[in-house]
Amino acid sequence: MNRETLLWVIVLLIGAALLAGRAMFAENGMGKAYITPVEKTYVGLDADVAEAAEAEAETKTVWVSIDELPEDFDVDAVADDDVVSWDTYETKDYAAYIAAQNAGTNDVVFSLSHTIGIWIAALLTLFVLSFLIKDNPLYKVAESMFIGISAAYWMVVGFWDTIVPNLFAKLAPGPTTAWALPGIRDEAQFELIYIVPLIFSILLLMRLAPKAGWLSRWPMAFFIGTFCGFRLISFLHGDFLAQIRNTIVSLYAKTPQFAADGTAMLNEAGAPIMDFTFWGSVQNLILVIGVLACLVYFFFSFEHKGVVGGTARLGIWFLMVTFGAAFAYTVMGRIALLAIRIEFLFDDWLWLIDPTGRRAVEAVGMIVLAPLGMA
Amino acid sequence: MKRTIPLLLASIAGFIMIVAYFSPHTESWGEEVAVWFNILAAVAFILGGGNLLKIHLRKVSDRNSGWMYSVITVVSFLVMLFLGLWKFGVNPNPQFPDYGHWAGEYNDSTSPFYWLYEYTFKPLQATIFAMLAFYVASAAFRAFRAKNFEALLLLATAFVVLLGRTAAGVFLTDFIPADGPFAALRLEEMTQYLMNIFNTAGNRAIMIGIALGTASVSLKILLGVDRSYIGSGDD
Amino acid sequence: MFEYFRNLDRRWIFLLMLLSVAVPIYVIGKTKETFPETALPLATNVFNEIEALQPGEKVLLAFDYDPGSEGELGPMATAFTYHCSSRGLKLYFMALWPLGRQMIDDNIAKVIEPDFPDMVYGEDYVNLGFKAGNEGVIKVIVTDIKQFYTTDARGTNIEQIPMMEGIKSIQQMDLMLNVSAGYPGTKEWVQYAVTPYPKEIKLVGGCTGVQAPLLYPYIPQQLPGLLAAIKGASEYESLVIKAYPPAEGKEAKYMEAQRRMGPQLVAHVLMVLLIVAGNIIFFIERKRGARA
Amino acid sequence: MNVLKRNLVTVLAAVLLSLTVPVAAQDEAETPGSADGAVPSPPSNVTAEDVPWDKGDGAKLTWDAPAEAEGLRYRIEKKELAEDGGEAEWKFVDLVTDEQTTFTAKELDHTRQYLFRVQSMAEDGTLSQPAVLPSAFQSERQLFFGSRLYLLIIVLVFCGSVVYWIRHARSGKEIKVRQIAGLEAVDEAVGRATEMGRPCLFVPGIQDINEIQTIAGITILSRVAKTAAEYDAKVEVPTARSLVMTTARETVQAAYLSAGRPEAYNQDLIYYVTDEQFGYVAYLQGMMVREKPAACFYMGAFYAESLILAETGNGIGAIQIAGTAMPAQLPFFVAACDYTLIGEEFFAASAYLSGSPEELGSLKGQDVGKVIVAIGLIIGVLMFTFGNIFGAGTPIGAWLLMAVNYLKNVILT
Repeated sequence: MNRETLLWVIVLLIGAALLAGRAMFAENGMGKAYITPVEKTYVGLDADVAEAAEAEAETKTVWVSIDELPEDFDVDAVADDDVVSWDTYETKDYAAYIAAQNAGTNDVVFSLSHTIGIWIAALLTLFVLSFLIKDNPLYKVAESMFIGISAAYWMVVGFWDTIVPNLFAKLAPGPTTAWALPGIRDEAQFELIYIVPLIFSILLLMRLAPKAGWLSRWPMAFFIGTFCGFRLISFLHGDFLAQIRNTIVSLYAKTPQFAADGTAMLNEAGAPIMDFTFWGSVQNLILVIGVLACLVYFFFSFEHKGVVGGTARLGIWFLMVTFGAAFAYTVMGRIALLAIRIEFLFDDWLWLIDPTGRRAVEAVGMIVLAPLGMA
Repeated sequence: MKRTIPLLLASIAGFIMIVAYFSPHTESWGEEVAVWFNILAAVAFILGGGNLLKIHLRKVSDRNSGWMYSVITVVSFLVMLFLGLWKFGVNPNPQFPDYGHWAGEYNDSTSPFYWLYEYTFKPLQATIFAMLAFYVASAAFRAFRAKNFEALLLLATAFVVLLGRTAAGVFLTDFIPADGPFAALRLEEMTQYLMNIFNTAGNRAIMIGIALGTASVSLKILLGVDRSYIGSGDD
Repeated sequence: MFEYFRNLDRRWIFLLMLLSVAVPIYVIGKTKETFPETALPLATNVFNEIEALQPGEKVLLAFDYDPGSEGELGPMATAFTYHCSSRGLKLYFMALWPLGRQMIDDNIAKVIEPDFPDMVYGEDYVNLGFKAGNEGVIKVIVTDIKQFYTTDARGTNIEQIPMMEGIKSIQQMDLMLNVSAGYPGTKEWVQYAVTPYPKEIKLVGGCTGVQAPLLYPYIPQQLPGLLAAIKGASEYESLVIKAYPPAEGKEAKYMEAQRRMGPQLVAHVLMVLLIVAGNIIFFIERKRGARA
Repeated sequence: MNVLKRNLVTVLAAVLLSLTVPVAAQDEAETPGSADGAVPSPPSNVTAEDVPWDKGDGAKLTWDAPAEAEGLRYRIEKKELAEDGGEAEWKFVDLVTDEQTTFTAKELDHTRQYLFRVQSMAEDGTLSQPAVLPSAFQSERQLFFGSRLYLLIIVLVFCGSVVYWIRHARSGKEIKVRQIAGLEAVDEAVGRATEMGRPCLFVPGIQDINEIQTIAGITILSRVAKTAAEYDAKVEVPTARSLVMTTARETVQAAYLSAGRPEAYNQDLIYYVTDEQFGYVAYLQGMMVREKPAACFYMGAFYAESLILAETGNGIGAIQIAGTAMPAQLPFFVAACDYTLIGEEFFAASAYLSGSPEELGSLKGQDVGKVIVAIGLIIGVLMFTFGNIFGAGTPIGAWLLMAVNYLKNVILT
């Protein structure tokens, strides 16, 4: 074990000891989660009983939450098939837990799974931040896990949000709605055209076949072609024309005149009185010169020499000002992101601070540990 | 054959899209094809995911350095995939409880899939994003140096805008009357002018250039001038 | 010494950044003390517009944002609600964003229900809820509110709500407050409500940092006051808290923006100092290079 | 608490309301005149005609103003006729405030029939009796978008000039283009990586292949890979999309083939990581610190991750060349990379790198596009300026302002 590794191990051990100390000896502890378990029960009723307003006469099962039925409703009288229950929960704050305890109720209970969750989230946050010091095994753990989980997450999203509703439900509406999408069972219809993406998908998967891999180029070529055509036209229509249109401004700028009370001054015809504004004109002039100079910079046909070179140089200056301003403008938002992470660590996990009073039952924490626990 | 058909397919499809844009009857074809593309992209997960598994499993079987991390990736990938695709532990849809868990939401808040999302995916995502705060700081220290006139402009504008967005900057130029002729020199006003005039001008030119560049690249592909995306001729 | 700074390990910069964010969060969270805030004219104008109203006058609060921008806009929405309630105004809430309705309910639950228990729903405040249609809704309700709002968010017929009696259009409101995260938002309110009815409708608002530059052109004629991002909210908050100190133990929830300004300010100053330091190093280096 | 009772009340209230509201609305509209003011006279002679060359969603309404029209506004409502001929309710469309007596209604369905009616509105909001369109109106969908005629011309001019210059180049005439700083560095960077025995990293952005920036990035990859094949350097391409991986493999394989070294191609160097933006970045920054690539190329569509990549690359001392058309990310690349291809330069890069006359010809075509912009811009600005100087009161000023209006709102929309 070399010196550096030793140092790391010591730092980690100290950190863990401090955490354990805080978790055990601080009055309220830290990083605990509380929930209120909720049982949901739904009862299947014939439509005409449940909703008088429903015009359809045929008996259709409508599921109603037991909370919405009258108190004297006899659940036992309903066939077992028509009563479905499951458990869910609401998250609660520590203050609510203490309040419930003081009131002698069991409404709010400690949740092990959510507590573990907060701890894991906090540790992963620290693992990632540790990369800023040096690449290390903890970061590698977080990174490997992130890759696996996120790749699977987006596949699951792609399956349930794209393939099922946009492919399965179009080509096999019956089975799909009977299986996973009852919400659209009345309107789902077979759409033959979706055979095209199906065929393309099969061609794409031909990559996996050793001899027919070249077939996968067909769908790729089709989509690259369509998007090229589509983007060609939409960029020329959208960005290109819009930017030119917005830059056609008057170098002799006028603004409406306002009276002392802030209302617009009108002439006899009822139109607002416009007057020349020097600064407005200068602004417009700079804007137009800037756009033209930057365009010259982008010119490919001429070397940047002579007049062209001078103008192109002006263009670069404009671009540099643009970039400097945009960089600084974005900084504030980036800092907020870090602040939110640190608030999570201090507030949700370490219970060091309690700005919003979520644990507003007098607490004496071990304040000194804070910076060290972060290491 | 292996190159000609794809090239033709791309050209024909592309030019049809251009023509379609000009008729009210066919205008929406672009959106339709976008739906198809999303399907293809979702199906392509099989290729990407398969490749991911292959690479990491090979690292494990070869006992490459760091193979333990590949085990973590593979396990977390497979667990998350199974939980999500199976809708494991998902509560039924309140409107259709008789359909069982299959009609529920895959990210239902009681499911383990949600738990993993909430307590691993989200904090990791947010923390990587938050690392930007550190990198803007180191970039500010390192890159904003007045090496030449261009760099000076970059630096000076960044400086003015940064100051103009804090109370300190406002305080620095507070002596300039807000309604006097030199009001524009107040830092918060300067920030506004920099953003409204220079930033707008620069961005407009960039956008015009981008539109022309996009159109030109697209056209080259449709004309078959640029065919590097299609791969080699004779495999 | 110079050599050390010239080749400064960037991890020191990382540490400075961490401290400049973490320390303010910790200190502010612990002491509940925030940085002193001086309100700039735009925020003061917002405050004064509300102050100018007499108790019992009507104010429309349009909350056009969603949880995505809660961090930036939530504090100002809370401060608006608190200020108007403290002032004894009649509050009409509405939203053009689908999730805005939720934001309204959150603010009612956070401010009015615990701290103003005397206010009665339907008499002192009402949640008209969300209506789809973006600027189309604005165009209509400036002349005829009942065409869109036949019930409030709770499903009560609008005819049965005492404070809606005699309200034909939003021109009858004495002031409009808008919290805006994008489209539709303050810009649309200015274009479709204030511009056609400059005398009847008075609008002030708050918006995200990204949006603020787009709204400056409307100041001050069509938009006398504007709270830009968390900075504006923090200035306004300080004014409100000073004029209407909350009850003992309840200050914390009305100082959210001021708390969030702490790390922002320190980190910003750090960035400025870093740029300065980088250039000092660069100039010394160049001088030495020239000499050698 | 008796929840059912409360719900029933709500349901009943809603049902009752749905019955009463349209009636009430109609009542209100047809019994004009509130207590506060004289009732204005209604407009007359309402007509509707189809808007030509549109997608069938517009109707142009005209009406005659009443005798005393001063200060009047007009409130327009529409009613969609049900397929079975039943009556629907009147819906508010818009309020015409500028004393015009025409209005173009939009967002109609060309398969349905509509009625329109117009009411005068006094300054205090008092409404007149409505004037109703005598017969139902149905809009027509035409074959061509008239409003896109100028767009068609612009597209033809642009594409024509690109095609012209490509043909010009094919005929063997020399094409001259200026140098772009970042591009000479590409060979140099690959060369340096070879010398140091370290890999090159190529990041094609985080968007899928339906984004032109990704395609442009892939074409640059093809040149980088060819250079690398010649130098015998290793190029590693992690991707955030499965389809980008597929396409990049085809491209790189072809590049190795054309460099004459097909056997050196290793498809495992082009691999998929994850679709998640920050998962991909987490992988990249870790990988960069561990493998220390000597040259990093960021070519494609980037978002917030741009600075994470560029700062990490800087930390390991790599040569970094970035190219993107994301205006918001350009500042970060410019600040932290050695060379940045800004917007259009990025799209032009593959033409430069290939050096083929055809591709260089297309750049000339792009320049023609910029000349058109500059001319249009200067003419427009001058007309607008002089129009304002002369003022709308003079005939020439009015004509200039009208021309600017036409240029902005008809040609350039």
